[in-house]
Amino acid sequence: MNLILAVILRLAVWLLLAPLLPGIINKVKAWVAGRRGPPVLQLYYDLAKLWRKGVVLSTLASPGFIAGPAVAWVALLGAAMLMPLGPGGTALSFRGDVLLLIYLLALARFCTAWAAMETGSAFEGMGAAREVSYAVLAEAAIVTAVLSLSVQTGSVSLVTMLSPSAGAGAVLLAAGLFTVLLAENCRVPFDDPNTHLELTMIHEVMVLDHSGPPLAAILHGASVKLLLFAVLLIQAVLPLGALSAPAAAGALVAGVLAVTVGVGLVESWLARLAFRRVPLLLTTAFLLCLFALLVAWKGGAK
Amino acid sequence: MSGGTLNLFIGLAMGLNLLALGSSRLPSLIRAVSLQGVLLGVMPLLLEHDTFDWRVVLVALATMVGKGLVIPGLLRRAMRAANVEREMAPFISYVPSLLLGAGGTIAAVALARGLPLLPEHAGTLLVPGAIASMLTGFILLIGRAKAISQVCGYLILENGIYLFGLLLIHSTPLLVESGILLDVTVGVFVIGIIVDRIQRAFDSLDTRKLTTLRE
Amino acid sequence: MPGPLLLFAFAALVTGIVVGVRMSRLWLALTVAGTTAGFGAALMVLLGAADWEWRSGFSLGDELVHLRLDGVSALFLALLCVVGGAGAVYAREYWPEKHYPASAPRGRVWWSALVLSMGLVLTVSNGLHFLIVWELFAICAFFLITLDRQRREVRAAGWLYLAASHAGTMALFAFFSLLAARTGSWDLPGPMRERADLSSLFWLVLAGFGVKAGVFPLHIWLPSAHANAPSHVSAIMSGVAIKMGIYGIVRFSGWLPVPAAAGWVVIGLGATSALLGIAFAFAQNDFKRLLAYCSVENIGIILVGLGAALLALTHGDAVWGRLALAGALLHVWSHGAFKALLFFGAGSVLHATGTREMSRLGGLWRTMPWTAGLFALGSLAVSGLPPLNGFVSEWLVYLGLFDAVTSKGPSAWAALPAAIMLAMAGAMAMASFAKASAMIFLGAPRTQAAAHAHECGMGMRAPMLMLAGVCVGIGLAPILFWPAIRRAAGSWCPGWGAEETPAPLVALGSVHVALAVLILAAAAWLWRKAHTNGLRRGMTWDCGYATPYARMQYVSASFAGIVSGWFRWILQPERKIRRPRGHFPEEALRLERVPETVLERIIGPVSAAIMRVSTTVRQLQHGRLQFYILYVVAGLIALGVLVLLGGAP
Amino acid sequence: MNAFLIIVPLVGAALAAVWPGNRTRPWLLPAVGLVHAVLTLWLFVDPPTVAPTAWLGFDPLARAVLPAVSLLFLVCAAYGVSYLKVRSERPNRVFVALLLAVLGLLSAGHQARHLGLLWIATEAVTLAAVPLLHFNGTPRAFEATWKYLLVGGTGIALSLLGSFCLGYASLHGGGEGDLTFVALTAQGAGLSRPWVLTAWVLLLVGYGTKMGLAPMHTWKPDAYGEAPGIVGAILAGGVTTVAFTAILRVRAVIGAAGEGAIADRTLLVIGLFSMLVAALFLLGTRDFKRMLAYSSVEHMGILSLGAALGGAGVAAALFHVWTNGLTKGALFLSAGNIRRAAGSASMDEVRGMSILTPRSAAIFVTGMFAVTALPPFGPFFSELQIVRAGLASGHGAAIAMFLGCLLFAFFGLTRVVFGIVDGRPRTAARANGKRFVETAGVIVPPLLLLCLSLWLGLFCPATLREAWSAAVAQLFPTP
Repeated sequence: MNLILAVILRLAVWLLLAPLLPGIINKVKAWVAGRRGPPVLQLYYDLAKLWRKGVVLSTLASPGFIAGPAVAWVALLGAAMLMPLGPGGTALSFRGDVLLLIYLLALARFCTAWAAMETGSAFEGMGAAREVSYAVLAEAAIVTAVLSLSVQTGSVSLVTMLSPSAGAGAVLLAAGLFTVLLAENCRVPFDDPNTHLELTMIHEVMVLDHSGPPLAAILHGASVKLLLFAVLLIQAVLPLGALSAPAAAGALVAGVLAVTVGVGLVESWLARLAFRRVPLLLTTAFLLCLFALLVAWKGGAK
Repeated sequence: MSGGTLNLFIGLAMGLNLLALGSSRLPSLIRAVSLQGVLLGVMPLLLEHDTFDWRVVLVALATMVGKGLVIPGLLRRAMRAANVEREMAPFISYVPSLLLGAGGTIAAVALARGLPLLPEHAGTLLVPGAIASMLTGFILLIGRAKAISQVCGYLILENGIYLFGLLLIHSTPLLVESGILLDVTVGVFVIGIIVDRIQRAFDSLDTRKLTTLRE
Repeated sequence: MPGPLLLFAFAALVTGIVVGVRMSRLWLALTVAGTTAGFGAALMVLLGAADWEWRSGFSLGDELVHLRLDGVSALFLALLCVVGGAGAVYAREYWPEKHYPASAPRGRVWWSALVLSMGLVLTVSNGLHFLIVWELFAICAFFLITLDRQRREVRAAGWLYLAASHAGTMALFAFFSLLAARTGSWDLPGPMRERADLSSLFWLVLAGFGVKAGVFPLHIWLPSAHANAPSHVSAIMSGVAIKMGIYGIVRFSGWLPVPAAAGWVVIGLGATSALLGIAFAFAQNDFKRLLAYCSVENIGIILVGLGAALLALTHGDAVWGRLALAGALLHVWSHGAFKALLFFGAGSVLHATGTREMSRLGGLWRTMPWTAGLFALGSLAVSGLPPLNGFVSEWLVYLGLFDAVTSKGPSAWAALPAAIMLAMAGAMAMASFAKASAMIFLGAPRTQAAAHAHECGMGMRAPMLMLAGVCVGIGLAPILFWPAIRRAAGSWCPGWGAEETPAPLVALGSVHVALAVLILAAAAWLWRKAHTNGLRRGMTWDCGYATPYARMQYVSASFAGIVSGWFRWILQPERKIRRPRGHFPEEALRLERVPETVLERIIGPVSAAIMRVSTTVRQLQHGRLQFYILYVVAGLIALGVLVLLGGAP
Repeated sequence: MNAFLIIVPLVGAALAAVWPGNRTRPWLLPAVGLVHAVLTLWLFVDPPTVAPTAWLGFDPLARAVLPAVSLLFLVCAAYGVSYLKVRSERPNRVFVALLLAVLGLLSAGHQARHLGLLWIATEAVTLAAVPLLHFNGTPRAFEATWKYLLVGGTGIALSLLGSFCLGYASLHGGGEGDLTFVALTAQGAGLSRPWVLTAWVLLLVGYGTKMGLAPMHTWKPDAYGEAPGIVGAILAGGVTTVAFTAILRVRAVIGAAGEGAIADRTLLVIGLFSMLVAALFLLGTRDFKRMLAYSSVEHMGILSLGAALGGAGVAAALFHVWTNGLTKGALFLSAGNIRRAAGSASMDEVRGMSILTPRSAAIFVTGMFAVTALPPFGPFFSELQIVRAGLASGHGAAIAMFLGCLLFAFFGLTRVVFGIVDGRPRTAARANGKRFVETAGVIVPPLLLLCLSLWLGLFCPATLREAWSAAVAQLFPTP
């Protein structure tokens, strides 16, 4: 019974809070650029609008074109359900749930790519190709990060893995995970969410042909994913388990905000990388996580 | 009679080997072979006997007739049929053949020291003679292009083995006999093949033409 | 009492072989009945019946027939029966009498023979008889692969398979003979872990069975054979036949002691196969080749699990080994199911369009929705995505590896890179199958053939549905399959049978169920919502590009371009590019071909060198008699010298 | 009693020589073959006691091998009838007579317990086979015969010389030159060592030439390539066998003289060398009858390797004599059919025989698999026994090489066989194939041989194994 309650509660939190982050990021960027910029709640308005709009479907597209975003959205929320929220703990946790989380993200990716290929457009094919290709390196980095955490804590379930800090390797891990966050959520320097040159896009170009509720699902899913990574990063780095509940909660929120602002700052200061440089950056992220892992190994040894 | 005469005959046979190696004309080659056959035929009679052994005589006769007359005769016929007179462009030409034969013989004799002999054979040249003839035979078989010369080589090889067989003539005569008789038949077969078929099928006795079967 | 069932299965299959030529309907009935019976027997053993063993007084080749069905063999037998039966049904429509009057009857006979011989491989426990049925199995597979003998490339592929498999068999000759020479009998009594002197034989096992399993450097035969065989044959080859190699390795690594290095080597081979196999798969343009290479990857995953288990065994019987082994064994089933499903799907595409080139297909979902859906399901499963079976087994392997890492023992150094490589392989598998299913079924048809495809009939759909059911079943209720896995693990290593159901498996199962429900619900909801909001059909917007054109779509080579760039060192793609020239270019061209690197860059040159030697040696048979006699003399002298040397001591 | 094994065929030969009818004459072959087979079986079932001094005798070694030859001959004779019907344009008087003579001389050779007698019989067989080789009467056939004769003749000469040397060894060792193997073995260490070794080398090369061990094998491809299939079968299954038993008998004497180790080493080396050479040739050859010859060279190598592996190895080798002889027979006969139908033996001209001569092609393919040690045919079991014997006696490296050669031979054989069986036949060949009908007479015998090979593999009767071990006991007397 209270499991259901817990799930519903968390669902509410994720559903409602996630769309804040892009708004914050845009605000930060505007502020840096000295503009007023769109309101923080812009994404909520967009989602509401899209949700009421009709759908234009490519003649080539199959039902999968609409099912894809739905599945991706479910997968992302499922992943979110597995992610503990600081003192709040998690709805359900079991050994190896972290792997489920990683593969749910992969599922979401598969569905987005699938939906993108539905339209038979060269642009979207290009985007899908980039998405799945870069995922190879990103996934290696994430798994390495997770490995370092489980070496650190000797556990394979998120709750216990994330309560203490990553110890000596925290900085390395933070850097690595932040880079992965940028890549996975298609932020600068990997991708430019609001460019107008399709050739240079990854994620945005995949959703070119979506409209109405499916697009809403995609956008919301993206924001959930961003929040997910931010939460993961913070919990991996900060020793929330050691703090008292309110302090931990505060730290979590503050951390997430910090990360979001950080993303915003990066977006306003860095330019998008040339595509052939992207793998290099991702490999760096992977190596950072690997070093974190080695540090954790040595640290745990004593 | 004594080992001395025997050795003399063996020496003659060895001389004939050199002649066979050196001669470029087929008739002289054949003549050498037939002469050697006759010599070999006489030899069993020269070995000292305590008793008269009719089998030895039989061997001697068979040899003289077979190697001295029959096969050379057939060879001559074949030669005329194919009207070839000379050995053209041998694989190993004459002077090298001679040197090979001589050198090989010396080497072989040296090697043969490793093989101990019974006292009664110690004096004879049987083993060196045998080895020399076999070498000659092989050189002719390997070095000559005309089928007839190869047959001659084969016969000289057989002669060598025959010489060796004389070591055993008393202990195992039957083996020797059968050996000889079979050689004769082999010879006859070979001649038969050459005379009738190859001559007819290829209208030549040049084995260079017999190389259609190959990888 | 599995005995009677097995007897019935045997009888049914033998009768099938006899009547197969003429009576196709009866044959089908017999095959299905036989496989069902075999499945029943396997199930009984797996669900707790005692091992079935039968020592007869009946002797073959001067050895008494001795059959045994224990956990390990039952596990593989169950898979064999499922795919064997499904394939038989599928073949009836896929390889019908009226299109293939000559080869269809042959195909039926060889099919029964193949299933029978594989079943015997799994049950005989006498070295001599094992070799016999192993070779029979290889030959049956050969004749099935070359069913369509009139096509040259089919014959070439078949010969390559035959040659490779025979090379493997030579290793097995040596292995079983050594075993017999050391134990003094051909009989395989069962575990002989205490005989330390046998441990070195493991390398022969690995080599001999590795060829059949298609472990990376030894996989040379696999792609062309799987690609050129009729699809139902590819299905059983890839789903079951290569598992026979795995069976051999599992079986004898369980019965014989293994050298300390075994675990390291196996896990290394596995990780390499997984990563490189999928790299090759991603780069393929021929979808059956893609599936074939993906089999190399999955064999790799299985071997990683097995290698971890061996490591655990040699490092103080660690607990995590059991998870890894369970994962490996479960993956044997998972891969069998979804790979057969995928090959069936591929077959129905091939059947409908007549091409294996993904760049000539596209948009098939419209004409063949069933195949599209089932292929998509298979793609999700093979990419190891929740909530399907592929994920469950890979998850178990991962757990084993993670625990190995956290244990920080020496074996962690093997588990760590393996886990990371597995992760990359997983991501690339996802990429490959996103590509495959998208290229084949989505977008606009790229050729006429694709435009005029047709859906396969019930005869081909039913087996696919059945296998899809298996995939979903393992995915949603892994707990049901646990006892079987535990039983198999128990007969692999006696101590490991008692393993209680890992609690996470229950949780995972329930999460999967929830996930499945939610996915369906959400999809339906969004679908309805879209319709209620009003749904218009229009041309793909594509940033307002006015005249889209099917040839403009991304093709498989371009899709895989980025990753195959990273793996250029091993893929060595051959490109032929003619760039467009001038302001109004007439024509441009870009051909890309991914060679069989190991075959063409390593085996090829070596065999060429051997052939050169052979040619030189064959010069010696030039027909000149004089030289022939010279050879005799040479032989005489050589032997004389040998004897003189021999005389010295 | 055992003399009849020799007399009956020779009488049959004489009869054939005077038999009037060209059409009825071939029936002498199965008739005599049947009688011979029955006699052999009888002797096999209750072996006579052989007097130690006897020059001829159905001793354990003969008992272990001769039945195989007799069986092979019987089946080939049955094939011969229909074959000679197909070839009715050629007079078969000489052919039939000499085929029977060969049988008689083979029986003599297998039973010979006297060095000289053995030599005589072996070489008589060699000579008797000559007209069989050029039965086709083509120039190629005569060329082949000529080479067979001169290379074989050199072998004859060398083995005679070897026999002399062995005789002299006994003479020099103080024996009175009794050349029965029993006496020589009894003299044992008394034999003079240098002469014994010389004799061994000469006899190995001499009889090895007859067996067709490399590098003395050069006559084989030509002879087998040009001779009719039936002759090939009997040469490969019978004549080589007699040479092999000769080597075994001599090997026993050498062993008694205490030089067994050296003898084994030479056998091992020449065996592996033959296998290697055969494998290299098989990889490249394009003529499927020559291919059979090289495969035969390979199997002679296997025999000699087995003979080098001590008791167990010799037993396995005797087993292999049976399995190889019968399986090769099937191959030669079916290859003969294919050759007839295709009008050529070269891969470059022959294709699609599975369409022209489906049955022969099926037999040919099966036989090829059988001879490359595909279970459950006989050769698989015998070769596996050799492998096991080798590993048990610690010849790991040799066995590794053995397996490697088998593998390459397999590549070569499959390449050629599938090359001629698959694909579409040439139009010229089609016309030719029409003329050749696959009657039961030309299909059943090779099929029968295959079945025999299968039977030997799966249900090898205990009496046979007992016979082989008895032969081993004779060759390696353990005091």
